Amino acid sequence: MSLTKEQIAQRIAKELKSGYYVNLGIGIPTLVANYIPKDMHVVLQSENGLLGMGPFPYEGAEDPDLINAGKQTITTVPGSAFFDSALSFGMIRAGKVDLTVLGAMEVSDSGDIANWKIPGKMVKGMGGAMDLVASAKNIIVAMMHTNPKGESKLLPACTLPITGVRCVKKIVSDLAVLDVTPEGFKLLERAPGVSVEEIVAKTAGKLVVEGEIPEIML
Amino acid sequence: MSLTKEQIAQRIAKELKSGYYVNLGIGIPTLVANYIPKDMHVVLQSENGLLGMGPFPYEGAEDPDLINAGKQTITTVPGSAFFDSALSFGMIRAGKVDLTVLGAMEVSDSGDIANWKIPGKMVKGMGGAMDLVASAKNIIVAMMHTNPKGESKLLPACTLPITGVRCVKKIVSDLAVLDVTPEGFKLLERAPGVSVEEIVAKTAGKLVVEGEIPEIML
Amino acid sequence: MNKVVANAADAIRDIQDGMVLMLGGFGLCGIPENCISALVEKGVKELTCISNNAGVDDFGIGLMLQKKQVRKMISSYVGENAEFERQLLSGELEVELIPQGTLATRCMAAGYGMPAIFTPAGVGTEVAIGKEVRNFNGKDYLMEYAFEADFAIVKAWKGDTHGNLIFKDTARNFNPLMAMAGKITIAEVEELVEAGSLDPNQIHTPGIYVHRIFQGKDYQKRIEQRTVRKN
Amino acid sequence: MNKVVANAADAIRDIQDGMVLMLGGFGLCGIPENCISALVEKGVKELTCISNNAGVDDFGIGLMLQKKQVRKMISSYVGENAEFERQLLSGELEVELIPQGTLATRCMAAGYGMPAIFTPAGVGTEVAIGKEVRNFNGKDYLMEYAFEADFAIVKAWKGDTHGNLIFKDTARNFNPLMAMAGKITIAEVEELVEAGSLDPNQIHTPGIYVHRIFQGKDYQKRIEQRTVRKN
Repeated sequence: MSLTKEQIAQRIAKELKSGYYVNLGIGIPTLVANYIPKDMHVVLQSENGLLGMGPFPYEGAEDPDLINAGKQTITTVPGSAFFDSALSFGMIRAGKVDLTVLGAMEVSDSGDIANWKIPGKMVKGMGGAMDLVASAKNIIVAMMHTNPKGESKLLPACTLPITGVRCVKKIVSDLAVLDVTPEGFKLLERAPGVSVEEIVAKTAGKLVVEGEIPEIML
Repeated sequence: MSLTKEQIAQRIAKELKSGYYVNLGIGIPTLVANYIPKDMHVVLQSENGLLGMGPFPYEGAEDPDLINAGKQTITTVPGSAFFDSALSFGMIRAGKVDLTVLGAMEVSDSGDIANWKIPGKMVKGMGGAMDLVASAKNIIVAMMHTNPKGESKLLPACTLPITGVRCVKKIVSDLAVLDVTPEGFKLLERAPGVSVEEIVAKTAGKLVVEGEIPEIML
Repeated sequence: MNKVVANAADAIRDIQDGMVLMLGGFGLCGIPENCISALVEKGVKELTCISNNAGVDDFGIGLMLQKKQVRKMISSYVGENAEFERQLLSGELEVELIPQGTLATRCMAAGYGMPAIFTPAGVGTEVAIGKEVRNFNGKDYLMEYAFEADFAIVKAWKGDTHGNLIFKDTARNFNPLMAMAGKITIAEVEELVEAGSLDPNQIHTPGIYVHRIFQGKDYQKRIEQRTVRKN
Repeated sequence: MNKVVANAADAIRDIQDGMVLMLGGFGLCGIPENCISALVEKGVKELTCISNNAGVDDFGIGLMLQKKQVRKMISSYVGENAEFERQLLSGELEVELIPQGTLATRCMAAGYGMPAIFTPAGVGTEVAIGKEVRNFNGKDYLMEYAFEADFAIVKAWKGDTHGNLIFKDTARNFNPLMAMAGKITIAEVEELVEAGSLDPNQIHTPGIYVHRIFQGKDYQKRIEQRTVRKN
């Protein structure tokens, strides 16, 4: 059984450590916030200028001056701080954010990522994605292993215009958990009931499989 | 009669315009603040992080957290703002400060200034002087025309290590008011009773004297 | 030192066709609503607008796009805007996309008098084309130039008659950065107070960067993505 | 996320001989008095200290100089300090003088992840020797590198348990800049409060930059130049 989007988020949450400052991208990454253990202290950064992002507001308590990078109304938690966009990307660039979780359209086996542009389609812009991938010290990508046609999104080289080079450290897909290593993707865990053979078949980039591959524990 | 230090400051104050942001260096420049007309609104910048510097505090009201760049206890005026040293020099570098008044040991006829170091003597450091002279859009130098030995401090080229190149726009000395022009020092005004001949004799750098030279009005 | 002007129309009186404007805000959060309305009213054209986003169809910079006042947008993300898309595809509108952190830092660089900055954002991507790449400590960086604008137009929460500004929450975003980068900077504020009313320790933008200020009115403050949890 | 340590001794526990330290403050204003005392107590030696000034004979960094703990000072102005002068002339102490704005901006650059910045300060002077000069728009600039330190030690007015800091008046100076530039940043504060007690709009240094924080005690806050006007 491949993981649901929620389960991908849940698995990524296991990478968190208490004391981490974390930036969660739009989409699956946002869901990671729902799986932070109650006794763990993680501070969420929103690149539009907030450290200490809280959950969505209760109905009627929405504040138009308080949104996240996805333009959603949010709240703050105690100990939060607001700042301008330059300082926000400054702390990202300086490596102060411990973990960045992003979605991707393609990842190459050398860690390149493509997630901002599809030639021929209306280009909306890269937003903060290029800054994040170029600067973050630890990037986990949350993605589907294949596209709707069943083609691998883990490639020898990205076919789409890239967002950043050699930056992805780990991938959590619906099928597997993989590290990006100098030897290529390294299979660490497989989704419950998904065979190593299936993952091998659906991974176009270089894939290293060593020893017994355990199932993902949620 | 050559001008006193107070009179040099008084003459420089005539260069101020309402709405000016001004940085006053240590020494004679500091005295300029005493001659700002009451009906003129000038904001004083102190490069340690303050816009809106006021006079010295009344006795007993000194606050160790509130000093100027000369480390003197000061006060603020309404509308003041505090900021860090990077933003302070940022606004200087960006040309937002309208006028900078500095002391000098030597000025060359191309506008170079030396005011931070005497070889053989203990070097204290340049503080913010190099930033100020390199960035200010309008620099007036307040200085004695000659050194205690009677030698000119307005030179063809600085003999002391320079603080900045081609930056001084105007000089108010105890003897004269001069502009720095592409042709060299241009004599604009002379101290009351001081002859043009005396100024010529005491100016080692190139000096342009055209027409009648009026006396300084205070 | 009193920088107060009567209203948005007065503040933007000398903005002319073909000028480069910076407009603060992130999405619809913290945008200078009053000045945008006044620009639409004035009908000034052929503008280059530097703004993180391009508004929505019927609000923010979208209103200026409807009137075809914008020749070029410089943004990091232009979002969902049908008229924008139409003009872009028809060639009426030019768009330059810039990484968000680069955009922010280029504005800041102008305010700090730094002609260029280095950032790794975009290295190895099409953003790097034609740009100088430089390696520091084993990592590649792009050299990006400071951004200046004829006018920077920002929205603050509170401001005083000397132009000191305080922003609220994430409505701060690009506003203080663009405020530093305008040859002329216009600030519209929700609450304008006398100089001396604001705590000098809490000023986000010192007044030296602000040339004109006025108290805005009728703020709509639209929410783009209203997300809530159940009570 | 609780970054509170017991006291200065605990905060500096792992500072070792030969390390590079940044110390906030301008003159004696806003200096980390408690940590300086603890460093003197600990007796750690061969330090490189990046600080705008070097204290006075019997206060601030002067106390560390008395104990010959400093190998190198990197400052913009070293002021009036007899022991400093003696060590400098005898060759016990090395001094690197840097323009004040350059010093501030190099610290800031580290906090912003920018490896180098451009400034006109020092162009054509001995400060420029060996440095890259680059012309932008007809003006020459020096390229100056970002400054990092093993430990940055700053003093704030208020701070919370998450490390968020607020500075007071001109005691802000270099403190927030150095706070951003430490591999490990220690903040001593006059008043330490629970996370949530400070207004998130008024934070000068977001806690992400601060690793250890404690409430200092017995602040002397000496005044270097007491200047007053008559009542």
